[in-house]
Amino acid sequence: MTDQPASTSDLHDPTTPPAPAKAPAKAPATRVAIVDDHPLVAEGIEAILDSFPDLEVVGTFSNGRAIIEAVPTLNPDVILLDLNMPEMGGLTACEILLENHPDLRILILSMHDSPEYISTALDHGALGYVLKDVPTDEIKRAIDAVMRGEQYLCTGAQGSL
Amino acid sequence: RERRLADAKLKELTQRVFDAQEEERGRVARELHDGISQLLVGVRYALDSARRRFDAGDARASETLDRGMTSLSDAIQEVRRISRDLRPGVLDDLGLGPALKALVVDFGARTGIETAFDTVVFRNRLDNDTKISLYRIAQEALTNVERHSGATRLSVDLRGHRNGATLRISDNGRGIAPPGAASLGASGKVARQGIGLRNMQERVDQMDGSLRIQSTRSGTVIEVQVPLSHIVDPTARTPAPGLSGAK
Amino acid sequence: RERRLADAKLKELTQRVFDAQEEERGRVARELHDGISQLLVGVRYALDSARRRFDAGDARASETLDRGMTSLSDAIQEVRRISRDLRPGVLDDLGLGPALKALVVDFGARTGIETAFDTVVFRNRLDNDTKISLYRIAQEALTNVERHSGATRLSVDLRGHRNGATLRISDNGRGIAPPGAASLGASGKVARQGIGLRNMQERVDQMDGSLRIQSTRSGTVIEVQVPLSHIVDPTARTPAPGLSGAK
Ligand SMILES: Nc1ncnc2c1ncn2[C@@H]1O[C@H](COP(=O)(O)OP(=O)(O)OP(=O)(O)O)[C@@H](O)[C@H]1O
Ligand SMILES: Nc1ncnc2c1ncn2[C@@H]1O[C@H](COP(=O)(O)OP(=O)(O)OP(=O)(O)O)[C@@H](O)[C@H]1O
Ligand SMILES: [K+]
Ligand SMILES: [Mg+2]
Ligand SMILES: [Mg+2]
Ligand SMILES: [Mg+2]
Repeated sequence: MTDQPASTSDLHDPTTPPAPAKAPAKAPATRVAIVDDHPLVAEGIEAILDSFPDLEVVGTFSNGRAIIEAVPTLNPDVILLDLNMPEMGGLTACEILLENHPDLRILILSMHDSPEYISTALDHGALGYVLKDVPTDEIKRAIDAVMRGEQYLCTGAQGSL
Repeated sequence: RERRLADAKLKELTQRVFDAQEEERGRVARELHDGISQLLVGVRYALDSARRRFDAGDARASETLDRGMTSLSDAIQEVRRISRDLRPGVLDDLGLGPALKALVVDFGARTGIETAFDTVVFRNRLDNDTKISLYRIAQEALTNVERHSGATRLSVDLRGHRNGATLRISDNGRGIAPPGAASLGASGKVARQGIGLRNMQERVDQMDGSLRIQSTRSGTVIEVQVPLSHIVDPTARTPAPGLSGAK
Repeated sequence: RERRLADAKLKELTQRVFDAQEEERGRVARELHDGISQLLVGVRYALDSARRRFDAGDARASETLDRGMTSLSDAIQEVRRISRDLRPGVLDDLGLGPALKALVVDFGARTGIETAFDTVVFRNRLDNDTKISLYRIAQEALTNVERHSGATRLSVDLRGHRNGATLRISDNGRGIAPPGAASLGASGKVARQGIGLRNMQERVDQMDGSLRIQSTRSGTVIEVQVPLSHIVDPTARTPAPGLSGAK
């Protein structure tokens, strides 16, 4: 399940005849990478996100170093990034990723609900922050928001900043 | 006789430290056992029943499942609170400044006392034991402000400087009453006093720091100085393992 | 000078207790945050998936639900373990005998060391602090047996008698090495030693009891005597809430 380059089968083949006017051309799915050191969390979130037709989970990784290595070949649109991880944590990874790929949208997915974490994550360039234990619909909303280029802070966090 | 007195004092203090530790252990153990475990067992019942309804094609299965998920969220919140009360992750991950800030903000929200927090960011870092000691001192000071001061304003200030670091906690309350009858009783039995200021002094001594308590009828200021020896060069130190890059 | 020594002793002991307490707090906080919380979030995600699949008429829903339930059971086990390590409910609810028995049985299962537990049931009860102290002493002794003794047999014996109560822990290991250089250094600074036997002694002193450690190359016996003053008449005492009738 991990570190696998995604197939390109979902992307439009230029030789395919254009879709009928009634059904608008399907936008390519948002490519999401998941980074979390807890297999249960990573797999769980993958299963949920996979159930949305407009999302494609392109890989799961267990630390910052692994995702940094994988980004060039995987080309994700959004990275769901945990904070506490062995090897390299989320904050360092966030900085390095954005240095090399300024267009990446990084959404922190963490257990920590203190506002200090949220402001620190934003300082490191994250575009959004969601708690792991919010209803999963909200995680989807957060992904959609950062895909539109908007900042997204989880409901618990907005008031406290 | 002096030695007896010192021995009694020693014994009393030791007892208090053990008592406090056992009290905390007992409390956390109960919170986990009676609180979290029970909640989770409840979730398991809900899931069991969801599973059965599901197999029977009963549409109420998803309702039951939802109920289980709600309780599960409550349990997660509770675990988070218990863990933070023991040792806030902010302290380990982001450092003393952010941890004190969170402490002060929570304190204000809980007590309704007006609070201020100010810090001069350190270029260098405090070593880990010192971070924890200063945090515990601030916790104790805040507990005292809440329980004894009658203050309407609290301010906490942390700054690094040429000689080390200074933590200062001030309130505008009634001040610490001068030590009265509370001391050695006639029987040689030590009267029950607080352990908070004692522990503070112990922690400060441990750091080779200094503690100054200024108290008048219009308020109390607790000031802790930590010598330079507890400040480590950030380049000489490996940052927090999981979150490196944080201050 | 003697007083200085007492002060140094006090400072050292306090430092150790604080250190041990902070270490424990940090460890439990992390176990909860990194272990339990993440496990529970994983369960939530599984339930969420099950819910979605269920709504979509996907037959894999029940499989996902089952996986969630398995992880939930793991989490419950873990929470219970953490709670029990902090303070076993058996101790409060059923008393020292059953708590020691459980401790010894667990120890045997974990280490593979052959164990025996023997008790002469008390007609009377130990007061609460004494129960906890004796339990902690046994815990420390068992940890030492596991870590240092190389023993293949351990036996724990608890009995009440006319003069009070006696707890005895014996192993057939290599014995405690005689104290070497580790003691007061030239600077008056106390060299870093284990805290286990020290704490044991402190706890025994606290109870006005006596501690005897007999150690040869073929084993170690730790014997704690508690005076009668710590034994309370059951009729004079309110039973444990919710569990009356238990010893
Ligand atoms: N900020 C304060 N304002 C007013 N009085 C204070 C303040 N801090 C401490 N005191 C007084 O000093 C006493 C000693 O404080 P200390 O923290 O040592 O013990 P305690 O708070 O009474 O008990 P414990 O801390 O052991 O739970 C308090 O009982 C209180 O009377
Ligand atoms: N049952 C035993 N068999 C053999 N040696 C022992 C036994 N109990 C203690 N010792 C020896 O005595 C020393 C002191 O024990 P103590 O419990 O005070 O410290 P520790 O176990 O080394 O460290 P700590 O308990 O602080 O984690 C041990 O290091 C060990 O060498
Ligand atoms: K999908
Ligand atoms: Mg993690
Ligand atoms: Mg106090
Ligand atoms: Mg030991």
